[in-house]
Amino acid sequence: MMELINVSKRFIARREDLLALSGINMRVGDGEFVCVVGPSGCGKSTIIRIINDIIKPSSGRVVVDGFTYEKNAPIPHKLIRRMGFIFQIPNLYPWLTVRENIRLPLDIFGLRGQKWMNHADFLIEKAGLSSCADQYPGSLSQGMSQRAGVVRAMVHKPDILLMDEPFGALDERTRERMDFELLDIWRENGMSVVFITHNIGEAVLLAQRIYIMATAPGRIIDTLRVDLKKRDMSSFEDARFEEYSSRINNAIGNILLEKAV
Amino acid sequence: MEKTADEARTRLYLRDAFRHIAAQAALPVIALALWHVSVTWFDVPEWQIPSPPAIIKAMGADFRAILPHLITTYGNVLVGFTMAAAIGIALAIAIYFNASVGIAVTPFINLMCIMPLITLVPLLMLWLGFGSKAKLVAVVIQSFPIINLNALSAFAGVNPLRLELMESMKATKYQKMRCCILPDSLPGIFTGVKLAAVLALTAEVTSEITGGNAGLGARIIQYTQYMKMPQAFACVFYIAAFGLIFYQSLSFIERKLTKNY
Amino acid sequence: MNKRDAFAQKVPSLGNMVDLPVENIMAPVLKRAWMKKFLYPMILSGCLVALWQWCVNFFQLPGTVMPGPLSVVRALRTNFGNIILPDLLFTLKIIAAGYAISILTGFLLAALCSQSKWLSRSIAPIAVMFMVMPTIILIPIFMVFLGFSPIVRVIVVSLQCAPIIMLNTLAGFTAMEPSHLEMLSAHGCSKWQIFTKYTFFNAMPRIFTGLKLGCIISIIAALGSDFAMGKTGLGYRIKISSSMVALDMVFATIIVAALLGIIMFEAVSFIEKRVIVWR
Amino acid sequence: MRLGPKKNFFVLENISKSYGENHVLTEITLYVNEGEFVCILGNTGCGKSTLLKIMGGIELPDEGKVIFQGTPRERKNTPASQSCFGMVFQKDQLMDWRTVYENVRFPLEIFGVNGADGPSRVEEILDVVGLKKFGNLYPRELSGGMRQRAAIARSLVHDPNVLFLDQPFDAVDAISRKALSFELLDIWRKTSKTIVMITNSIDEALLLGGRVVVMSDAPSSIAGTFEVGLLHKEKTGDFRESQAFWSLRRKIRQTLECRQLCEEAV
Repeated sequence: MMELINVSKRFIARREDLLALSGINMRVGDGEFVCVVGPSGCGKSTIIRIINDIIKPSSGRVVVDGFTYEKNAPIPHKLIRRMGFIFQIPNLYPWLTVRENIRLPLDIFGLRGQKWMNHADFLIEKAGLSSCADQYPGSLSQGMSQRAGVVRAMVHKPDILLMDEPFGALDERTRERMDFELLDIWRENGMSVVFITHNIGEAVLLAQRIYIMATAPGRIIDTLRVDLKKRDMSSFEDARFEEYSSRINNAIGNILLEKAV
Repeated sequence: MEKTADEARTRLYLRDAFRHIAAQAALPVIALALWHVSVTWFDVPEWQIPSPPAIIKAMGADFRAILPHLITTYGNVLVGFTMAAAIGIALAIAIYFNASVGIAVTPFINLMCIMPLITLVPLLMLWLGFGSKAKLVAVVIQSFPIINLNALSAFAGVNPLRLELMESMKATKYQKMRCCILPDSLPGIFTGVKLAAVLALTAEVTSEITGGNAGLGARIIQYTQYMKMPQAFACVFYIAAFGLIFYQSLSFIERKLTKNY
Repeated sequence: MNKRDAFAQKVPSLGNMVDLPVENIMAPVLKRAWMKKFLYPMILSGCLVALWQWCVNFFQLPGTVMPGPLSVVRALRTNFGNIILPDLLFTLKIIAAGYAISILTGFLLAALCSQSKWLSRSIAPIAVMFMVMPTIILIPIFMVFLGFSPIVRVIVVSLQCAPIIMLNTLAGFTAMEPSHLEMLSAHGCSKWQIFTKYTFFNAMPRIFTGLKLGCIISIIAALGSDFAMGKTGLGYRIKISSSMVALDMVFATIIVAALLGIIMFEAVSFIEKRVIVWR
Repeated sequence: MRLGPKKNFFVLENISKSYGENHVLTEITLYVNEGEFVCILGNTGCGKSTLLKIMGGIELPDEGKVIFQGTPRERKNTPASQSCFGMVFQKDQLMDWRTVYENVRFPLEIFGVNGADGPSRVEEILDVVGLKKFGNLYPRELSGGMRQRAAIARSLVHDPNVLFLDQPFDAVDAISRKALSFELLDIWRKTSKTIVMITNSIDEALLLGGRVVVMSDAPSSIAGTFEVGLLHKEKTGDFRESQAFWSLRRKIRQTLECRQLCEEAV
């Protein structure tokens, strides 16, 4: 159970004070798939970095299963081990082979047992990366390296998965395939996922709850509960899918219009 | 069919390799031939400009006389260079771990890079005598600032995304250095190392010419005083050959270490 | 496809034979806040000089072993006009001539080599050899038939400094992004238009790296060649005063040479900041 | 509209291209009429970018001809031959050392169309793409969407007859991608240029394209051509409800994945 309690973040960019986030209140239950959707520049990437304590909030605090961390209280180490972070660019180290890249979190968290190595190999096998496990990431396609990035974030068995527009750079077809694979992984492991995206269709397909954000200052303007029956190829043509997408579009649209007028 | 394709490819590769070597060898061969022809044609006396065969004969005949000086020069440069590399990189790592060291040391090292430290050679000779101690100090002083500065700029110029991955796992400073910063900054470090190699050889030869009688530089001065030009040219050739081999081996090591970046 | 692949693409390139000791010689470390850059070093060097003066007084070191900063300043003031200044001007003339020649030959050769792969493949190894070999060792050989004339030193400085500038400029000219080239050929640009409108600006950072390196190396070569020969020049002044064990003169001249190096380098960096506005 | 759109304004006659052993394009023939908006769809790695480079004159086909207004294109492209084409690439290819204004003015310098109306032409185009206020910024100070707008402005400033776009909105986030595609639609409607666009998203192709050409995987040839009969009214409104849209989308999806599912199974 994770909660952000009126978190706000102030950046000093080019000598003027930029309020990136103001008064964010978010709640992610155990095993819940939550999406955050918003135009670029609404601070959605900052939220996920505050949860993972990469960026310190200017005010407000984050509570995860009773542990709180905020501006000057760092995140307890136990909590870090329970989080996996996936970037938009796969971010594999070119000097390590794919297998070593995937085992990197084990090395950092000091999980050295053979049990963990087998677990890593099992995940590599399941993700279909075993054919290129001993190659260097330079020769991988974008889809494969993003897949390796996902596996790397899950190798230390986290129960919170933080994903910052992971499939943003892929073309439509690979993105759909990766979305469905992510859904299968999420159903099997039952972890809670915070998924950041700017693609509204992808958010509606994946999420149980969607937070819609607006820019300047970054704030949550609406929350949407999505309950599609079956989340697969056919759900694209489900009438409710249309209704959710247009509702998000309108919410974001008239904010932009407001600003334009 | 398969065999001929391979054959064609290897033949193509060989032809290309041959062309490559021919192009590289073209100018030196022409220069030597021109030199030889002009020397014999204008029958320039031996003591003014020796012809290439005369130099090669001198290299062979006087090898035993030149050998000790060869060893002192090569030895000084290699020992001085490795000490400088060790100091430079260790200092850079120390600055990474403790920024206040950086504040104290970096401005001076930046100045030491710019200032011609070759001017200290006579002073060092005065204090440390004409032996190889002064030469070693001159070589170290001349090359360690460049290595340190380039190592520092490589550490500062690490790809921020790769660092953010380490941040997301709350890696300790040591882990960040070992897993991400050091490998990523290898190309930068080698840039400084190769430049320092050039400067180390220059410092060594200059200090040999300035004082003392050990080392190839001093031998060149003596040979020219006694008008034994073939031996002088032989020493020049030994120094040039050492410089080239030293530089190319450093580049080779760099290519090996960073082949899959 | 990162820059390295673009480097090895069909564009005439040096291949990986010549890996250039180049890149950002002046690190972002220098770009710290003004405080760190000027105030702290001032204070620290102030303390060092004070410490130096205290040691000289405390241990009563004789002038022949370690002169105090005050005696160095005194020597500097008294001898600057008549002795150090002519040497400084002489060495400055040599460095300027050598640097100018090497810039000209460097750019010329680089422009030539960037046109044809074969030319660059044959000239580049020669340039690397001259870069790596300290050309000071050629001085005794040139002196045999050129005597003590300053031409020898100018040749030595330009031979040492030209390869570095040429190789860096050439790397700048050949490190073109293939995607940018596609955009240019979509407009049907001629070779000359590509050079003036794209290659020249794209290579600017690498050219200035080469110029900065060349500046450092030309000063080292000039002062080194003073040690080897000649009757005038800062290097010769240092050598003579140290052989006469007049250490305050030695320190004075070393400080002048150091200032010369710093001023030249900062001048080139200043020009770079004015030219490369878009960084 | 000028005197009736000319048929076969831009023609590709059985173009084929291969790099060493791997054949990329095999016998592609494509007719584009004047003022038409053609979208080329294909999976990644099917050689559609190569096809566009051949149309734009950047690369030469191994066989086949590119015919523009009846005259085949010669081998060497010169400013004169290229001045009637505009191109937008996947990455925006802006020159970092030039301000946005100078970047957009670049084609005028090459095609020699400066003179008096040059600056006003650049101002007008910047206004059309909404970068009026950002004229003297450097590209590194712009967001992804704005850089792509500048690239589009640069490709339109010399008023080309045919505009080629190679997945122009891939690097932009989805929301401003929709805004940019609507803007492109406006520009197309106002200036009635011929536009050939490559994309890998079916929705974008249906939104923008009057005709959608689907390419099969490498070695690729044309797998199918679909006339998008949706009226403009439906296109600007929320066009996803109309039944024609969904059936067309399913058909295109099939040809893309070239699994010939029988009609009822879907």
